[in-house]
Amino acid sequence: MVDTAEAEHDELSPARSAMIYFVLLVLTVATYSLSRLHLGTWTLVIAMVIAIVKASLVALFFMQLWYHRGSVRLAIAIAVLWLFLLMFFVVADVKTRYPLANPTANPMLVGPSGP
Amino acid sequence: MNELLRNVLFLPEQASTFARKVDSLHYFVIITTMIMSTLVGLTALFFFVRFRRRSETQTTPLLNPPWWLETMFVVVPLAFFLFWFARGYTDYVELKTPPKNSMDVYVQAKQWMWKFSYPEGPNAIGVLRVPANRPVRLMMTSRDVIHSFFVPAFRVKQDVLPGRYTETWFEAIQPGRYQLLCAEYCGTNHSLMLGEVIVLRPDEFDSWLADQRRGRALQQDGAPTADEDVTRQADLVRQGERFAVQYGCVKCHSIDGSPHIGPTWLDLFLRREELEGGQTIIADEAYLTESMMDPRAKIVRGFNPVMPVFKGRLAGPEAAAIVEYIKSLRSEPLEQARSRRPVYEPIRSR
Amino acid sequence: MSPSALDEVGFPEHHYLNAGTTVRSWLLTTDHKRIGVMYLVAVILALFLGGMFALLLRFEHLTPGPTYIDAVTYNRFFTLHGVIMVWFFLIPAIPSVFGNFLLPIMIGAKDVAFPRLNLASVYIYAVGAAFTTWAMIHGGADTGWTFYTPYSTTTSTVVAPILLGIFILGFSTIVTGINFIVTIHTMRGPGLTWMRLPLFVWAIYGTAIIQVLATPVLGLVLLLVGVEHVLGFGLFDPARGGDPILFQHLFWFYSHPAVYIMILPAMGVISETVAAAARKNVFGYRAVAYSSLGIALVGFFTWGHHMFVAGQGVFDAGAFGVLSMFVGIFTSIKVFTWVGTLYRGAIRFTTPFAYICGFLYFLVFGGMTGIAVATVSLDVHWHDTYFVVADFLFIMVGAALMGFLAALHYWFPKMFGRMYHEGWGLVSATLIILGFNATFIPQFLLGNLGMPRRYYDYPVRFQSLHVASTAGSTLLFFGFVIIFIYLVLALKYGRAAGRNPWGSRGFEWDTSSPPPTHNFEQLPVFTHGPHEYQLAPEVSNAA
Amino acid sequence: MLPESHVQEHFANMEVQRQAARLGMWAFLGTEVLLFAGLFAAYAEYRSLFHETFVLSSRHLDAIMATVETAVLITGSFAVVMAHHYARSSRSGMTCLSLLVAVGTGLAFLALHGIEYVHHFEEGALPGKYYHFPEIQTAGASMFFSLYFLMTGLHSLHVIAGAGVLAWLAWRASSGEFSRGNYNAVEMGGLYWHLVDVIWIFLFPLLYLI
Repeated sequence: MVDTAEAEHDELSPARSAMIYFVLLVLTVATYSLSRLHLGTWTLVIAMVIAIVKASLVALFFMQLWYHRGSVRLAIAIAVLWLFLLMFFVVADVKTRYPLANPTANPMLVGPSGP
Repeated sequence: MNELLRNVLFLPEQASTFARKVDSLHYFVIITTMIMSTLVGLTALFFFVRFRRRSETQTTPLLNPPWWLETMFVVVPLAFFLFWFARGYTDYVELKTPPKNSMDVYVQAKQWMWKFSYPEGPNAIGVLRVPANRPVRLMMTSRDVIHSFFVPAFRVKQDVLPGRYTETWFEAIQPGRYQLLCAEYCGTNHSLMLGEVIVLRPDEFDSWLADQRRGRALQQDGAPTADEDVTRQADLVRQGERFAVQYGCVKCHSIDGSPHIGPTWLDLFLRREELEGGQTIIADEAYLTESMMDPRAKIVRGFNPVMPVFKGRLAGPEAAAIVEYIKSLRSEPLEQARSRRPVYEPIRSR
Repeated sequence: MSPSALDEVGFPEHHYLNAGTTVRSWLLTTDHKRIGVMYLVAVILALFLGGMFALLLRFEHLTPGPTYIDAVTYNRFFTLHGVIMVWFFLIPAIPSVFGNFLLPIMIGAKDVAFPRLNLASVYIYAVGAAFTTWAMIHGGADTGWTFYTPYSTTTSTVVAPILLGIFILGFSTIVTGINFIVTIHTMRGPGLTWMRLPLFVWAIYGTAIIQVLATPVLGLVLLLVGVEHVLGFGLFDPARGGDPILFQHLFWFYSHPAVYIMILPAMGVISETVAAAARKNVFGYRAVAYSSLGIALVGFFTWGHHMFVAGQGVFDAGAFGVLSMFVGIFTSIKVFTWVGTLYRGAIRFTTPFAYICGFLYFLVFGGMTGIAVATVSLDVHWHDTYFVVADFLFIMVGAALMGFLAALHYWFPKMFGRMYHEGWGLVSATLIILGFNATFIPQFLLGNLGMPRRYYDYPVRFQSLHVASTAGSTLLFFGFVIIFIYLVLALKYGRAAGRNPWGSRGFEWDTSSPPPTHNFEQLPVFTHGPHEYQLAPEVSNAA
Repeated sequence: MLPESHVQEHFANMEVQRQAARLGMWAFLGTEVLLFAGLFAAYAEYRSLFHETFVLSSRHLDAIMATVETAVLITGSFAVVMAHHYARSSRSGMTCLSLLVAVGTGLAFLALHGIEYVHHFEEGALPGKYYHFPEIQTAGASMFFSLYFLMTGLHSLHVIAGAGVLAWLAWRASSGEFSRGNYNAVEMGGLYWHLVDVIWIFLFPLLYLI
């Protein structure tokens, strides 16, 4: 009882995957070269934007999320949301904590492991 | 009313401004919850009696709550919860921001003892003397693991983190002696890490502090209580030196950097020592105390395990005094001296 | 009771229990019902082992000084009590036993989505249990089940094997969670829409979401502590700039949702048993179903209320305080709905109903003190004292264990085809409820007095309350022993229960008890929701 | 992952079985994301605390080699996509070949990464108490390398696991097991490999390009 052949268009065609592969390579080189400019705080923002674009390209097309609706997308969306939830509260805690309660306030911590 | 509720709920006496505020919110929360729970319990009991099963084939109507009852189920409890949160959070923020004019005290927690030192005055182990009706700010740090400064009578608790400072404050309102406990699990004798906060009248406290600074407290107090060993920082180092001679440490450990049977004590504190097993450790307080109590635990490379065990012979404060003495042995300039090879030539004086 | 007499009362000749009697047929089974029974045996063993450690702790507290064990042994006992009870009993208790057994039957499926993976979860549980028992025999860790650094990374006791045991057990939880999510999503019977799912299935779905999303972070944290303890990577080492509060963030990110893994299935059980005992539809099905999801998702935002005094920032304390209040409303919706279900019902007082009353009392009491402890300023006094111990034990032993016992009694006829002895059931229920109150009310008062947790020795003024609490705990212990005895006896001597002893309209009662290997003679078609008692009795889901 | 080529008895039909397998795999990928969430949270905290040390230590790492590693992993992902395409069109020979290419890229990544580790071992840039790298002595330096080794180490373990799964799939593809009616296993193995690639896509800029 082999089910009917799935219509061609709703799956990733080799041509489109090759094109996405090329875009990913270009983005990799781009993120490397941009980082050499040492733009200060902007390096993190640019690097993250490019990484998110690359990751969503891989997730949507290579991992076929583009062609599957519903619960599958929800599962990974919640997992990623929880990642940011955890990071947000941890960094918020470190930033708003009593300043001397941070590891940097350790009097003996001059070098990586003491004076 | 306050006393009645305090006794009913087994709460300790309210000995600080914060305690009174917290307890009033506590009473409000407990009373509301008790009323609501009994109401829910009684309705359930009433439903059970009123609607018990009369026949096996009895069918019951399909009932679903109207939308307003549904929102009541959500909104009424939420309103209470959010009000409690608002009231509680304002008290909490107040607890976290000490008033400007508060008196500072440095607290150092160490595995199973508390040490208090006033900025330019004495320091004491296990007993904290504070004036009444004056805010006292505690700057707390720990030497090894997480402890927690907890005085039930003040309703104040604050974890003490190793290697960094946490702060809290309280304002005692009536003189007396209140127990201090460690509330964060910190090892074998976590339950013996007790202390005492003695609240004196302001004038009494000022005269005590003045005496302390003139160092006459020892005679005046007569025999200090067992765990109250009131010594000054300078005294501690001199005491450490006396204990080092008394227990014969200097027979094997030189204090001028010259090589001897044991590693030299000059610049020993926080020096990177390479052990027999190949790992390297930092000679911090924990290592020094451990080496006194159990010398064979970590032996520095190149030295023989000949050191006697001092566990049981050295009391806690004596060991602490010796560690303070070692910390005071610093050569100028501060450079990383690594222990050299041991040299065996007897000291003529023996 | 001759076997023939049993048969005409409706005891099926061949069912999942006698479908294969060799040991191999049990060890290599992929039948979700047998896996549920195997988990039941393991979970009850863990309950008695953990309970034994609890009793040893309680007897130590009869006198302030050393009573019969020394400090290090006491510290090891409360660590093992915590580890065994949390990971080996409470977390697998209802999802792995009743979730495994009933989920496929309730949604009209032959088995869970990945039956072999389900069997693998049993063996992963066994390997994890073996590691932890090995560590227990070798003295076990003395760090408490929370493993706070830097104590857990610097203590000389055996920490790594226990961490490895729990790490492995985490996979068993993840696999069970994934199995349930996929089963509910893809294998519901014909006509069974989401809004016709039994409320127990909703609760198991919420629990599975938490199991899948929370357990990996625990796995990582235990890995980090193990690596730190063995190799010294310095991630939590204060001298090197490590932050102990980071460990607490990661640990409680798992451990607070883990509390909901323990209580949510019990709420599902109570929704089912209340409807069956009152013979009435649940008062507001939609609200209870969505609040299960609400607890599962909002439960992840509130972990910081365990760290109000740990040195956490004021902003975080406020954020977590507010969010903790929002998670409370889902429980209050459920409580009001259960009480509402009794309205105009036809209630019969049976042992499951006794446990429902116990559950409601403990959940309301524990939930309210839980909200009180989440009020930021009150927590400063209560944190790490016996008040918090009493509060989470009210929810764990009170509500979750009452839910487990209600489930055990309510579905015992369905699982084993026999009825337990009703009289003894009520006796043990009252004994447990009284014993529980006698044990934990004194601990609330101890907490108010300021008695800290994990104290081997305690100031003399607390002694009278400790003695009262120990007396209560012996009462509790006897209650569990009585239950164990009459249930095991009922396995052999109980009268045949027949297809539907409670007259309940839950879907699982449409198949025979004990059910056949493939759950149904023919697959049911679902025409109405569960617990529709307004329909005439003969209308059922017969295909 | 699901060895049979035909529909398991408790599933209604092949589509339900594939949907079930896909949802189960994505839930598992969710757990992998959350497994790394703890490390990303630790990274975020320590980066905000010891910012200048992180910048110094990151500059010390070899970013060019990391870029090559990223390209290698993306090539591996592309190979797996082609393998999935061939499996769906029942060309098991090409499926096996592209799976082997993917395994090759995984091994190449591990080799390059091994070279980096050896370099760090030599110069002493090691985590925690093993840290004795003379050049960077500012506060938190050992913390950067603790995180570096933990994150890349855990990721490398996942690369090894992924390569193992793909090799096993390649071995089964060589015996012509996968066809239009049964290519679930290739899809699941591919999903896992793509996730390993996505995690590296985030690790690469965070560790090497600060």
